[in-house]
Amino acid sequence: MKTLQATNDFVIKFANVNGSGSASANTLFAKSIARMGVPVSPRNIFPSNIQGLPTWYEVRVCEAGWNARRGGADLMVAMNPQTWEKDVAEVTPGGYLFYDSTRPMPAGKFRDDILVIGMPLTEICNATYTDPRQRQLFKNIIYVGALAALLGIELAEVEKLIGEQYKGKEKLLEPNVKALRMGHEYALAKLPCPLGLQVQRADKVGDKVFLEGNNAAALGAVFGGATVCAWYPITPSSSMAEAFAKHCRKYRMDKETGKNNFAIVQAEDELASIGMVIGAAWNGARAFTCTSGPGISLMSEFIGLAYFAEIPATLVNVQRAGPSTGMPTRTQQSDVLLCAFASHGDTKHPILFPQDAKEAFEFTADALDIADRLQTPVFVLTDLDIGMNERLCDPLTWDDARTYDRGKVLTKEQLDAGARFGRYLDVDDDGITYRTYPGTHPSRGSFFTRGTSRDRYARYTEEGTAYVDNMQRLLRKFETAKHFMPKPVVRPAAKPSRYGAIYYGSTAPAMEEALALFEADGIHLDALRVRAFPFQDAVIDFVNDHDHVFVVEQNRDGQLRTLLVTEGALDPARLGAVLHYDGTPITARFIHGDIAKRLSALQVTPLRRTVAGGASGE
Amino acid sequence: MKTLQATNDFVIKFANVNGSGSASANTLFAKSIARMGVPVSPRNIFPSNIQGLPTWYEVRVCEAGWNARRGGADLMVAMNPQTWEKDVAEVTPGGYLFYDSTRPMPAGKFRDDILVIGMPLTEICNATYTDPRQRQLFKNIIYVGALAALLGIELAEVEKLIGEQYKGKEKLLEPNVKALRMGHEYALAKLPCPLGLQVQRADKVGDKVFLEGNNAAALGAVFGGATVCAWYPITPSSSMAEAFAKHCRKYRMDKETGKNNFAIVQAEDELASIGMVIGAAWNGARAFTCTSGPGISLMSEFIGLAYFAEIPATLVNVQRAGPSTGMPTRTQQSDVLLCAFASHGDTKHPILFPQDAKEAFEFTADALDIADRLQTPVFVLTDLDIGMNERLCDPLTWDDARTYDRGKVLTKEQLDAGARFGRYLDVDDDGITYRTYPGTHPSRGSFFTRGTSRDRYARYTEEGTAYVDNMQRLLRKFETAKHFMPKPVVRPAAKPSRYGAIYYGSTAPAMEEALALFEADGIHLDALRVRAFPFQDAVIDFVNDHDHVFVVEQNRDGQLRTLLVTEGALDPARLGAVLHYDGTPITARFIHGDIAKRLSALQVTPLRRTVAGGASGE
Amino acid sequence: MTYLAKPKLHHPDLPKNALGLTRRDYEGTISTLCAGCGHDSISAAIIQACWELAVQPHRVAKLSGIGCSSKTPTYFLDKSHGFNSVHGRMPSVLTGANLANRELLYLGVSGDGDSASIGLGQFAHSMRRGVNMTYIVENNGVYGLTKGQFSATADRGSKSKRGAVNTDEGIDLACLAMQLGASYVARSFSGDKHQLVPLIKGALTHPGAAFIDVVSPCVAFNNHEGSTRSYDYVRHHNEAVNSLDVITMHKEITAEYPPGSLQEVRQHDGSVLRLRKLADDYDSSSRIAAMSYVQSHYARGEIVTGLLYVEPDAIDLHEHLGTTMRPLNELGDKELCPGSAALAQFNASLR
Amino acid sequence: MTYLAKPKLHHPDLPKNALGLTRRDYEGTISTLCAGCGHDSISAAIIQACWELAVQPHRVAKLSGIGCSSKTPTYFLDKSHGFNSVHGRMPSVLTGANLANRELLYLGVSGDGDSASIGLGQFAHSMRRGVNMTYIVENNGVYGLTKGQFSATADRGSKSKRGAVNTDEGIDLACLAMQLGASYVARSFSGDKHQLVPLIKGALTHPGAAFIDVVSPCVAFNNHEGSTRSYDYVRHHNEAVNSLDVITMHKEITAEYPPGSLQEVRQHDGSVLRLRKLADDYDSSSRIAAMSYVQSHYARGEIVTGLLYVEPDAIDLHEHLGTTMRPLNELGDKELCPGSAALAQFNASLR
Ligand SMILES: Cc1ncc(C[n+]2csc(CCOP(=O)(O)OP(=O)(O)O)c2C)c(N)n1
Ligand SMILES: Cc1ncc(C[n+]2csc(CCOP(=O)(O)OP(=O)(O)O)c2C)c(N)n1
Ligand code: SF4
Ligand code: SF4
Ligand SMILES: [Mg+2]
Ligand SMILES: [Mg+2]
Repeated sequence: MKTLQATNDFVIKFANVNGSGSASANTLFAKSIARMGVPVSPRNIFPSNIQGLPTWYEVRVCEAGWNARRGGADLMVAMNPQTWEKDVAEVTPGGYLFYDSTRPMPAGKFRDDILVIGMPLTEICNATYTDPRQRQLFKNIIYVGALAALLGIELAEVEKLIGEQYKGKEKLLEPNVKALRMGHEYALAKLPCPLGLQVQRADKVGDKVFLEGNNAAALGAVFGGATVCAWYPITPSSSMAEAFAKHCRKYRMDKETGKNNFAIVQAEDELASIGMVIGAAWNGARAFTCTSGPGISLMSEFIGLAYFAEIPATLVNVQRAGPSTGMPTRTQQSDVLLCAFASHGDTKHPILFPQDAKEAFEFTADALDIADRLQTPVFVLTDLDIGMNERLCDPLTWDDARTYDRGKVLTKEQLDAGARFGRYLDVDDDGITYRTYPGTHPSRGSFFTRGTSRDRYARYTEEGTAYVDNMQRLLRKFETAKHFMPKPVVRPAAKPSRYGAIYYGSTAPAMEEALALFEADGIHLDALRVRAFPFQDAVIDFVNDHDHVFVVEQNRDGQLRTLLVTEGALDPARLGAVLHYDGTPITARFIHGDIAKRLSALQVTPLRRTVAGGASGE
Repeated sequence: MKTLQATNDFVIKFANVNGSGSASANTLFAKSIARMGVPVSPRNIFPSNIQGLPTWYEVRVCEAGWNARRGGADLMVAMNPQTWEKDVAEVTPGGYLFYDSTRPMPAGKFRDDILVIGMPLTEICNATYTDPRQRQLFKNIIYVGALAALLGIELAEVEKLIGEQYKGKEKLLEPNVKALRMGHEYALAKLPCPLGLQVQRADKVGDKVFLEGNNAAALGAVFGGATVCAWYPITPSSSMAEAFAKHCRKYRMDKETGKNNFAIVQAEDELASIGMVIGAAWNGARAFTCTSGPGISLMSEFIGLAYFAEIPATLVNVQRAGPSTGMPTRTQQSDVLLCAFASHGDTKHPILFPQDAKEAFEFTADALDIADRLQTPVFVLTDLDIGMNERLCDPLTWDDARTYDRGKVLTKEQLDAGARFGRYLDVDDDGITYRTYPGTHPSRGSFFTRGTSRDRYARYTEEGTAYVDNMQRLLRKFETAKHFMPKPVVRPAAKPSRYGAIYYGSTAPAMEEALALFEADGIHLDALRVRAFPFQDAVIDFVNDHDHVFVVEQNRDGQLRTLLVTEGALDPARLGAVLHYDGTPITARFIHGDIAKRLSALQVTPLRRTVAGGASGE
Repeated sequence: MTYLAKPKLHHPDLPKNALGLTRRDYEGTISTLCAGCGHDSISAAIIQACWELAVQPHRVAKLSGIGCSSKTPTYFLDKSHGFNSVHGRMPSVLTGANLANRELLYLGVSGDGDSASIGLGQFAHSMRRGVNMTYIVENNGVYGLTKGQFSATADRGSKSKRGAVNTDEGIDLACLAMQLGASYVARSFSGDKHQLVPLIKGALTHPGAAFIDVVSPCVAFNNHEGSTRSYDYVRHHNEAVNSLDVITMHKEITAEYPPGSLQEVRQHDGSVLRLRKLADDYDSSSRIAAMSYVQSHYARGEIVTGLLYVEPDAIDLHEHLGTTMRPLNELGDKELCPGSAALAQFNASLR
Repeated sequence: MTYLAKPKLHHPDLPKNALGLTRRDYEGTISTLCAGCGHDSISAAIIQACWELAVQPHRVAKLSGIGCSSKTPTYFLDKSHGFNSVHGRMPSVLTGANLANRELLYLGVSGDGDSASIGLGQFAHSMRRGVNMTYIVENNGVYGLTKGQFSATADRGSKSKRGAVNTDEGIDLACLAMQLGASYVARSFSGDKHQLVPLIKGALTHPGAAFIDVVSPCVAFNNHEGSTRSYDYVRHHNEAVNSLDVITMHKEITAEYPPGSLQEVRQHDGSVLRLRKLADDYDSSSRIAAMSYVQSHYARGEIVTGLLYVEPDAIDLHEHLGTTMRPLNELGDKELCPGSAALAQFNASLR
């Protein structure tokens, strides 16, 4: 049997049971590789349950730095008998299987084409520890030690990480190090070290940081000046609110008084969360909520109110697989249409699409500015893949010269100076009108906010002309929005191409990798990453400049493609839908395979560029 | 001054104050014209308020039978000093103004180019009645009498109608007739009878009935076999639920026991309404709710559950002007996108678009069949214009041979006979799977319903392949849906044309009239009325068969056009948006004017049929 | 006639309050409700209470849901910012507003449909959180604006105008508020201005969640025989347990009263609630006793009114949260943004 | 180990109930909850109660919301149809199901987050309507499934696992149910099967809205010191006011008991609730007294358990609505469609 041989380029998958304490050991494993200067991208695959069900941790080691999920497993650490068959089957031919050999496994349970490495983990633990919880926890550390030996991970880096983790809790430090070494020594002594898969020190990590999107977005909300957060727990967004609380306690406590320069309310549901955000924003505080699909559905009525009454609100939607409760612990990009058009009547909402934790930080801060500027609800659309996985990304940066854009707000001084005030009066012709905060002035600037139609001075009216005037202004405002949204990022191919690809959000890492694959194939494909809705002209021009453009996304119905077609007035026949929606993160392999197939079909069948109409097969 | 001269073709508008009892007098007026064999179409324009604000009643008398709003007023019955200026201004030059001359009006308050007819209504009433409520009520009847004299309406018809109205309440009959005659006699004696506007007996009404859409839809629900109705009051849908209750009391009481073969619950809100509908339908009863835009927004999460768990539900959305509370007593077609895609994740929902009360009856009954057949939420989209106005339409019909299509439901007998049962197992390849009602069989056919993903046997799973399998089947089911939905209605122009128009719902009467105008102009325009979403091939073919197709609708954003483009894979450049959305019903004048203008532009600028891409101006 | 503009000039003799303002300065636009609607009397009482307390009009934020009752904030305090939100969800909007600026007075106005039907959840949760507000429900037992359907406060057995009998248990919002932790709970009647005005004043000065259930007949749809919310019915079944006098800290408290009949409750802000007992056995300081009393009298067909319960040492949401005393909406970049140095440290912790 | 399939063969000696079924016939698939979770004990009690009552498994419809607790219907009665709906909205789905077929038994299972936080409105309104159901809340004071945040039933002052203190007033769902009109209200503890099983049986036989609040510790997130929902805390603060024995109409009632200590309540369906008093001063026939008792004991830190209130002559929603005795889902075209002749008359009335 020929075993896989690879250095700094392979995938290890840990199959565990949730609630068994494997998560921190696995993270330790991944981080130690990064400490050796070799990029890794780990991913949690966990059930919607607290204890006792299968959970996986996938670590892609990749010196080239691709952060996307690769697919497959070159080394399976099979710690969960529940999923044994499936896990064994998943190993790449020539790959490796590491398992707990305490209980002998019948031969039929293995495969001939992989190298099986048994280590009697339970036996070792039982011999060393008496406490059942210790037995369980240290088993994980022991296998990390063993894997370090097998894969050539420097033990010193692992120990340093343990040291950092247990700083101040030295009582815990020592037994962990001991367990680690025990595993390491055992492996060196009894297991086929080194494996064909090896980690070798490199310098490809640089000053990158290891960061979860939810944590980053939460910090973005702090830097962006959010003072009010109202939320309701829902996977995969809860950790954003929890991180916001943590950051606030650190950064937002008034030093003198010990009082909080923030208010966080865990509301009774999503209707209340968004209601509180709207109330706070109406009253001049920066406010946000974070949720996932079901929450947005419940918020729909309120979102329409904020649209029509023109109240800023920032909503971070960490998407999961829908519809309904769907697969709450799987990733998807399937709330794009909902967020763009949420609520009854004619409505449209700006959306930002961060590609990773770094942009989650930046765009959340930006969204607070944009919402104030546009006086409308603004969505930040991330997903479970971005939100709940640690990923290496460039360090976060902040320009200290930046000040908050609070938008058009009249102050007491301006009112005193006689500023003409009509709450819905478009004095600048950008569709955005001035507002005042409640309590500003004893006699000027008060107005009544409502979800019903009204005239430019906020007076209730059922007049058709006033209604239309207002609705058209809202369209004008949506046009203005484009100037405030992050611009698309274009990645031209090496040579001019008739083909293009559009992608967004968490698809970016896989897409970038796929582009490299195409380049290696000598296939030229221009690419554009959409970072916001409404789309700037550059997005529409990109489509118009190509014969055929693939829109790559992680949902069934091609939702961004729908938005492009209708909002950009584009012919759908020229937009191919590349769709991945089984709840796992999209891979470069998938994108490359799918587009390559379609490209060859396109080159056989001439493009329908000159043929109007006719349903496209996509 | 040349006054307007017209027989059986003019518009009268009554300006009243709500809560003043004018509604029944005005209806009496309109009906009496219909009784003379002359088609009328009345429309209520009322405020979101109970008493004291302006309300209008517009009666279009039109022997040609056009049911659409015409616009303008040839005779204004100006009973509301609040809106005097506006009302007077609205009269067609050469038209007539009828008003209460008890209190003298300054000359500046009139116009020179209209004929002013003053009648001291208050004075007459005060002289005749002492009770203030009587004074108010009979004033309305008196002006009906006077108008009958002025317009040539046969008094006998009015009296007959009053007789029918007060059948069994003879005490009320007599004074009403007396008031009517008083007005009639006064007018004959003192007013310029006959006016240039005249009603002349004709035979254009035939066996038509005078019917409100909400009433009709409610009866459709009865005929369609709905046994459970859960609703929450909201204008303009409440009268549907109330009519359903009335019809049920009449048609659904068990004769022997006096017990109800129905259950109606006024829920605490729309979330509860749709929840009850879903619960009832899951348990095998036909169930529906009726609501308006804000209700659908609130129901969004539950709609996704019904989509994904595949539970039949019928939702009648009587649309009003959005967004948010918008103009709750004005009409619009602005919930099309919301209903098509309601909820997070990838979802699509079938919609029926009745054009009038008759179809509201038919489609509501059909929707109950379709929902059972497809096991999914089905929308019936009407609007305030259809729902809350009496309109002449063909008598309702019902085929007694029709039986309810309860869809794929396994009975105890089938289960006993060994029918293979997988709740989500597509045995017929139409995307629709078999279900069982709870309680059917002691040991076979039970299953667990959930909004999470599951396998074909309804077992919970987080497996990507099972998820995708299921989502693709749902697409297949959506394809199957087309066969069960009402087909589009094509109205070819007299001669073959390169131009077409698509319309739906309450736009139909205006569109039909506009088509006649085009025909009169010698302009040929093929037309197609969409009656359902998903669109059948005939709809897409229609677009493909024309160079340019106008999509006429009553919303700002061209929502049906968006659906056509994305679901039909059509080039938006070839679809022109004709949009009317000020809350008033669209008119033939508007459609004719707008399309004529665009047609001439199109004929100057050659069509972009062969030019791919480029944003269209629409 | 609602379309006539109000005369602009103030009568020079109109009495002025401590701020030098007349009642007119606390009014809004003319009501578009039905003539005789109870809600209009409540608006008048709110105007009177704010004027008497010499509240600065622009320092009030008035919020409501949807319904005839929820329209009323347009009809008072036109110098205040107002927010007519969505049906049943005013409490969350008010809570959010309150979080943003703890210095304003928050007045929530709602209907029984708005608060007890669709809005029951938000009503309840705003009470449990102790949001510092005055929350008034204008309770007519029906949905006025949608034409007279029963709301969730309609009494079981009461008759609709069309003769239908309500079979669902009616919700007593005042009892619910007590149970859920509101720290000031009162009930009154729109037809009894003498009782209502001080109750509103007490609520406005109360430093926590203050709730007033005001029975407010709907003349259009619920003022007939068989209704338990008609003027007649309420007049005949009203049992006032106490009468209230609110003394703000500005006024000196001088007079002495015989003990027993009179009880003085001092609130956070220094204001004093002076309660004169009308029912001997009523104790407004015990939540449990108050609930029992109200419910057992209800079982006898009596509507207990007055200040039902007050907890003078109420702690409000901001205290629970430990929020800074400065309004959050006044904090700027400087207070809020940790800056690039902090960010560099954060980055460092992630390597 | 949850992945092991249950053994399929029944032990031949397992006791059988009146239908000849063993307990196994009332089980579901194996639980995926945490080992030691209170919810699993409640599932076991449901199985036991249904078996003892000899309920036909397929004539039960089991419905839930979302949460660990709401997952449990998969773990019992696998011959019943189940419906795991959306978070907080089970009551409306159950109500609708009940409307469609009044002949099944409806069992709603929910969590405290599901019923008291997001679902408070639906909880309340289903009680007021008197939906004939058994509604069980598996009350652990936290959101288990989303990892331990406080729910709305968490007591004020109780501590989270991470040390945060709950500042909102906790909702007592049992008191709320009494106030809102539920006709059978009980509280129990997942750790007390002897008390819980008969309470579930009583609820299942009760012809109206029956509610049971079952304190059910979450071992993962709310079983620490400072929690008021831990096994230890509940064991030490549990005050049972009575013990219940449910006698179905099938059984003859023979034994005689001394009066006073024992109270017999006969329900619609002929079943008898035999209550033995444990607290002398407790009266489960008075809603108001029961609420007072429960609340004042709560104020002393005691959790009152037992059958708190029962109204044996309860009227359910179908009686209120006058629905036919036949399940609505069995009516066919013949009963439902008025037909063309009626339509012709209808047309005629519109000309
Ligand atoms: C989501 C939603 N559902 C329904 C309505 C329709 N609606 C408007 S007001 C109202 C009831 C108002 O009743 P209440 O709060 O008692 O106020 P009242 O008019 O009696 O003062 C309803 C159901 C709405 N505006 N929004
Ligand atoms: C609309 C919506 N919001 C949030 C969630 C996330 N969620 C799932 S279960 C749950 C709380 C469950 O708590 P509880 O009802 O007490 O059940 P437990 O897990 O404690 O038994 C939440 C918030 C959801 N599923 N749906
Ligand atoms: S309908 Fe009733 S509640 Fe509404 S304004 Fe009229 S009287 Fe008041
Ligand atoms: S998390 Fe808590 S409630 Fe959920 S299963 Fe575990 S112990 Fe039970
Ligand atoms: Mg009301
Ligand atoms: Mg819980």
